Amino acid sequence: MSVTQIPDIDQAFGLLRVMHRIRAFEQCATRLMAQGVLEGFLHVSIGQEAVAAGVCSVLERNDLMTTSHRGHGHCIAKGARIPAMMAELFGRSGGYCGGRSGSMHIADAEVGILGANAIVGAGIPIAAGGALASQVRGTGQVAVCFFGDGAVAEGVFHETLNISALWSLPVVFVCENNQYAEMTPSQVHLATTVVAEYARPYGLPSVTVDGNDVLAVRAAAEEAVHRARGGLGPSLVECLTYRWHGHFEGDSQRYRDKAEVAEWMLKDPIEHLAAWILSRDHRLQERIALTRLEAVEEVEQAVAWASALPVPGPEALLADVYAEDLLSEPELAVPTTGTGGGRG
Amino acid sequence: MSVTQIPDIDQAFGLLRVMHRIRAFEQCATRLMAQGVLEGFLHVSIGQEAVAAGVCSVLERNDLMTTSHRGHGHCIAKGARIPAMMAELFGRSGGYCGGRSGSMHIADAEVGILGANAIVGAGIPIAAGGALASQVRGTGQVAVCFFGDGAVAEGVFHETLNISALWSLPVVFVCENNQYAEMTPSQVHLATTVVAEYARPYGLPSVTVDGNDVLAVRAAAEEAVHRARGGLGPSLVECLTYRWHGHFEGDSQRYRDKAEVAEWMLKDPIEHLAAWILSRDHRLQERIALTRLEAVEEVEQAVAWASALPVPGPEALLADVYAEDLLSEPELAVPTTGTGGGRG
Amino acid sequence: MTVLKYWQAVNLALREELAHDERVILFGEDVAAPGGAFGASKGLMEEFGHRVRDTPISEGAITGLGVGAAAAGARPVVEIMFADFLTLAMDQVVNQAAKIHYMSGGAVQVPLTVRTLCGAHRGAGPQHSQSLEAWLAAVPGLRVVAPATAADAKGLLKSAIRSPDPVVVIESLALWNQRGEVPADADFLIPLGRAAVRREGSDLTVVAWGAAVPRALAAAEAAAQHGVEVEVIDLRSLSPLDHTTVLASVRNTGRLLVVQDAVAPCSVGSEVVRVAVADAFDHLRSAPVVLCPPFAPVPFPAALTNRYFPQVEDIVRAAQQLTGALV
Amino acid sequence: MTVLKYWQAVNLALREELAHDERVILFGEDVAAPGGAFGASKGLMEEFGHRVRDTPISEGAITGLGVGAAAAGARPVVEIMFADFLTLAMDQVVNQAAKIHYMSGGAVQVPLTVRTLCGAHRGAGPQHSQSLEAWLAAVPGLRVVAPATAADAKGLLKSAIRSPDPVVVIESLALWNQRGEVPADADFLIPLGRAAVRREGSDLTVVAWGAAVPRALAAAEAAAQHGVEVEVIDLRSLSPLDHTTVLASVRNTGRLLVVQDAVAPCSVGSEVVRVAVADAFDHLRSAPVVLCPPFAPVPFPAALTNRYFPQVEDIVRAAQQLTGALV
Ligand SMILES: Cc1ncc(C[n+]2csc(CCOP(=O)(O)OP(=O)(O)O)c2C)c(N)n1
Ligand SMILES: Cc1ncc(C[n+]2csc(CCOP(=O)(O)OP(=O)(O)O)c2C)c(N)n1
Ligand SMILES: [Mg+2]
Ligand SMILES: [Mg+2]
Repeated sequence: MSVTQIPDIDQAFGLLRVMHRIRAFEQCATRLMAQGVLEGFLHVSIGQEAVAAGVCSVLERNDLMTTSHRGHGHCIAKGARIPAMMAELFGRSGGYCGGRSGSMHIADAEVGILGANAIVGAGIPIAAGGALASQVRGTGQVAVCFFGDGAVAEGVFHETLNISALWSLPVVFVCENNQYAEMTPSQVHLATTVVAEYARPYGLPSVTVDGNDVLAVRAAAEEAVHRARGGLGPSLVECLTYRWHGHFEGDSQRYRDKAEVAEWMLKDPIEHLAAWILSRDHRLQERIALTRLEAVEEVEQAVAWASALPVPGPEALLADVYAEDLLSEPELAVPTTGTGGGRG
Repeated sequence: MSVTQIPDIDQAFGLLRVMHRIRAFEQCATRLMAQGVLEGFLHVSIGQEAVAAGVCSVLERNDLMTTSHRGHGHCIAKGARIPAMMAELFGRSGGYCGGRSGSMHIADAEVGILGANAIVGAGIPIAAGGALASQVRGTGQVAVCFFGDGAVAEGVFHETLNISALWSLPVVFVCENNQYAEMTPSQVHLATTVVAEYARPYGLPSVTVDGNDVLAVRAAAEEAVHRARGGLGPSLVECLTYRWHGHFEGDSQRYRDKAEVAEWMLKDPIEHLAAWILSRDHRLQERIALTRLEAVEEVEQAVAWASALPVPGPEALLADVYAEDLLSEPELAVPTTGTGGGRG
Repeated sequence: MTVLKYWQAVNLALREELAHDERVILFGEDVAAPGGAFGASKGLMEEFGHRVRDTPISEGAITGLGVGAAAAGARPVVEIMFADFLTLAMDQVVNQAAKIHYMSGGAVQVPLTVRTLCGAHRGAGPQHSQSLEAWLAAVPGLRVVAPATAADAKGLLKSAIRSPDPVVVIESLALWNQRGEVPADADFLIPLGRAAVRREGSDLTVVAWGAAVPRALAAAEAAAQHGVEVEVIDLRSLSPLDHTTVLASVRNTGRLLVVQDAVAPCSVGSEVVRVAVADAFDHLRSAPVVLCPPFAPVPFPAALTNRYFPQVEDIVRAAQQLTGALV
Repeated sequence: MTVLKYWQAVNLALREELAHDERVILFGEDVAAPGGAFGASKGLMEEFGHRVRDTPISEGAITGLGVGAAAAGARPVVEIMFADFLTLAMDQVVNQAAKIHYMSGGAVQVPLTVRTLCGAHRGAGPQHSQSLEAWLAAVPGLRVVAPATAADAKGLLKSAIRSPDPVVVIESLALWNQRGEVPADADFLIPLGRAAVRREGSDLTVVAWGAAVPRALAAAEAAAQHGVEVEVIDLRSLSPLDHTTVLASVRNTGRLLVVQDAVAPCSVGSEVVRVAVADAFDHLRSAPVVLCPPFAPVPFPAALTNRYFPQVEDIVRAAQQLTGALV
């Protein structure tokens, strides 16, 4: 039933470009965080880019997606605008949420991103709900949710697998198993560390792939998305990978060996794809380098743009709390004082 | 590793007696409910008595137990006092909660009953917590939780399997699969209706037995309890059974065929055990009949006692809300008015 | 106008909205084939097929699917049988449904309706009878309504379903079989955020909602026998609270009594008092009072619930005390 | 007395109680090997072995195991990293922990301690910064405390662990590194249910708790420059509320200002106002006010959180307005 084909060189460059854009975005953000330019919590997926790039490469623009606190990559791969993302990290008014929500809350309805999420596991039923809307309305959309190994221990993951299987929802569960949840290794938080196993009782097709091999990810995702779009129901794709950085920027990482990190850095998904491309045509070295440079350039421009945006004013505090304004009666609003705190 | 032996006749009569006590209690309660003597919601396990009797027959008095909204049988089998249970159903002051909580909330610390529960699935982690206390304190207690097929869809069930497996807790998960959750058959609410399957990803030993065969239940429970007590960790026992009555007393039961009910009534667990006893010694017919009569008699006495107890007065409203009284400062109490409602 | 029972009005609203907008879908435990644990969705699966579904017992995922379906363009109505079970769905209600519009800078709307029951009054015991409405009314991004009549059960539910924002509709099992006149109009809506003055009076403002409203009205009639004229305000919406209506009344009567089935601390009653003293302090002739159950779980037998929840006599007595009619 | 940071005082309390009573156990996400996401349980696993455990990310089960372990004779302390995640554990907190003693007629005690963080103030965004304390303070059967100093962080936590009732301890990440004198005494306890008068004053009562307390104190000092003498009450316990201390102060000053990081509706501030007007109405010289954030989610950047949460200047201004110092 597989529809997978080996991609051509242009497709491979498409994947490479996405991975470079993610890497450039996150490397830049970590630098800005270290410099004290950015504030808040920042969780990056450096080293895990193949999952985002591989899965999203087989999605349509209007397909739906949710992700976690570590979601920059998925958002970029799904088509979010890097400048608006960067502005959100900067806390500026051109950001996706007007600079009010930060790194863990990128949403872009135009490209089907229902939202990243700071609550572990919460995006899982939301994606299934997107799939339900698609099924009932017959839009043909597939919904994908990205989540970590840690989210597998949240009850709502299992609840959602059950309902999705019962209703044959067009949803693909993509577990980005980077083998840690915060500072806790997966053997400590999962009775079985092979996440694909958890889908079996529900009769869901599930597979574990090398999450640093973008072509392997893409192939598995293609099959799962094809199945979902064809009305054959949900599946689970587990992508085994590793995060190079700490859980958040600033994490002292005492919980793991430097050697372990170094070993995984040798399995760089970007290098891996570059090598694949070169093995097809060794003259493409320059185009590979250019791809990276373009990505870095794009991110730098985004930074320049974002950092010049205005900081949101106090009027931003109450914007978008509701879609509909019922406040025809003035007392319904909690007035804010001139400078700040509201006065209930 | 099994320690199971075929029980002798006295043991069989012990099981028979427990099942008859449960049946008599619940038949009496349903009669009283139909007569309008009892109020509130009543969920009976008539037809499922073998699960309670079989499992609890291999437990020690200080072993721990939690159960669900359908827990009379488990409580009786674990050693709860029938008069205090009946008084609770009557809403009288001699009841386990002084008549304030009703049928779904029997707890008896003296025999390890941490509580029945009106929230589907909530007793599952509570039992595991009991097992944790036992493990840490080295008391040797095993914890058992009884729950229905419906609870399998609650996330906390899966969360608890995971933690219990990781920590090798001395807990036994007993699913009383009566094939319905309220008015919804298990095919509609579980992607896989074989509950034992859900334990597999966690590496838990799990088995499905005929839940109407008390000896089969007992054998499976004995093995699981032995394993838990020996430090070998949790297991799951699924007991396939059927409830003869509606979900609650008053349920119109339009969601199932009368024929289906009739078919299962032929598999009466009490008749099944009686037949087993008679096959060993056909002269025991009278002792079997007597066992039933004694149970009926015991329940009738409990009703006589309970119905003569006083209705709790308004002072009962605030009793036992806290174990410790901090109300040295009078304003800390919300005073009640003379006749009723409090006045905050 | 037709005379319907409260639950039939709910059923009618659901049927009309399913017919009116094909994006409307309905799911929850026992809502489809069984037609609802208490009958509210009777006949809807037969009429609307796969848009009405039975779910597993998974309150977190049910609500999460509702959030996602709403975000993706459907108009889901999910049922959480008792408000006590919302404890299993609070992440999706509070962290997700209520915040997605804000967190997406207005790009993603969540037109989700959550139907539930508060304060059962049917001997359901401590875990099935809590009045948890204040939790929800405290969350920015949510709307919360609590219909007290059959007409409102229809009109508020329909407004909830049509609202672009997430709305929790708190129905009352205690009122389930109460009859009332219900407009047959398929576009009959009760606006969110507006209280109703159910009875006019100049001596005392009584504020209530849900199942406490009929008791407040009965007490008002009884108080009138003693010469005390009580104005009864049915809040209908708990978030936003209709400050205008409450304040106008309190300014007029100078006295406030809130009657509620929830315990006192941090309740909607506390909030009504806060609002009243903040903006009508100078009009108050006596201290506002919240009449409510003692700070304890809800007991199950009627003999005790009648002493736990404020009864008509309790309200009459409080009204007399507040107005000095007995002093 | 030693000078400790707030989090070190938490750490000390945990260590002392683990040493003091071998029934005490500690578990939660990242609490053991990593020593806590923010260091509160540093070194404890090394010292107390399997009594300190890392859990999976399963807030419902973590709390449920805590309930069961407590009911079975242990003294569990569970950590729910941020109060926002309590949304996943509310069934176990509210329907189980809070009600089991009642529902067992007093036979089963639940000496469970839940540690959590409210209102992060660290740019953690809308889903990690909510002040949800009012939900918990509204539940009979629970105790709720919110330490505002290092000494209280130790003393209240120790009292919580020794309490036979379930207690939620709401710590503050905003105060995490604040230093304070902490009694070294291993039996130093702060009683549950007692507020502290942090500063005496006769013109105005300011009630605060948790991270708002230092701001209230700073504002009181500033107001004194303008000739306004503010009495600052740190509630410490949110349930039960110390009515005695609050009322005594309000009766004396005649004016009440509550300063909180929670939004207004149905908040602890609403409740303090309800209590004050119910029992000190005749002493009130002006309308009680709750100073609080606008009714909106918590934004992440400091530029906005500083305008969202009431700041020292806001409190000073409100104090001046209330006392008429500027009028
Ligand atoms: C419900 C909830 N519990 C806990 C947290 C704190 N937390 C944030 S990320 C994280 C670990 C998540 O691990 P995983 O799912 O594997 O994702 P990864 O960070 O590895 O990408 C935790 C515990 C949270 N945000 N939400
Ligand atoms: C959390 C929660 N959700 C829903 C309910 C309503 N409810 C009570 S019993 C029940 C069905 C339970 O089915 P099962 O677990 O199979 O137990 P059985 O009644 O068959 O013994 C439901 C949905 C509840 N009590 N708690
Ligand atoms: Mg991970
Ligand atoms: Mg069942």
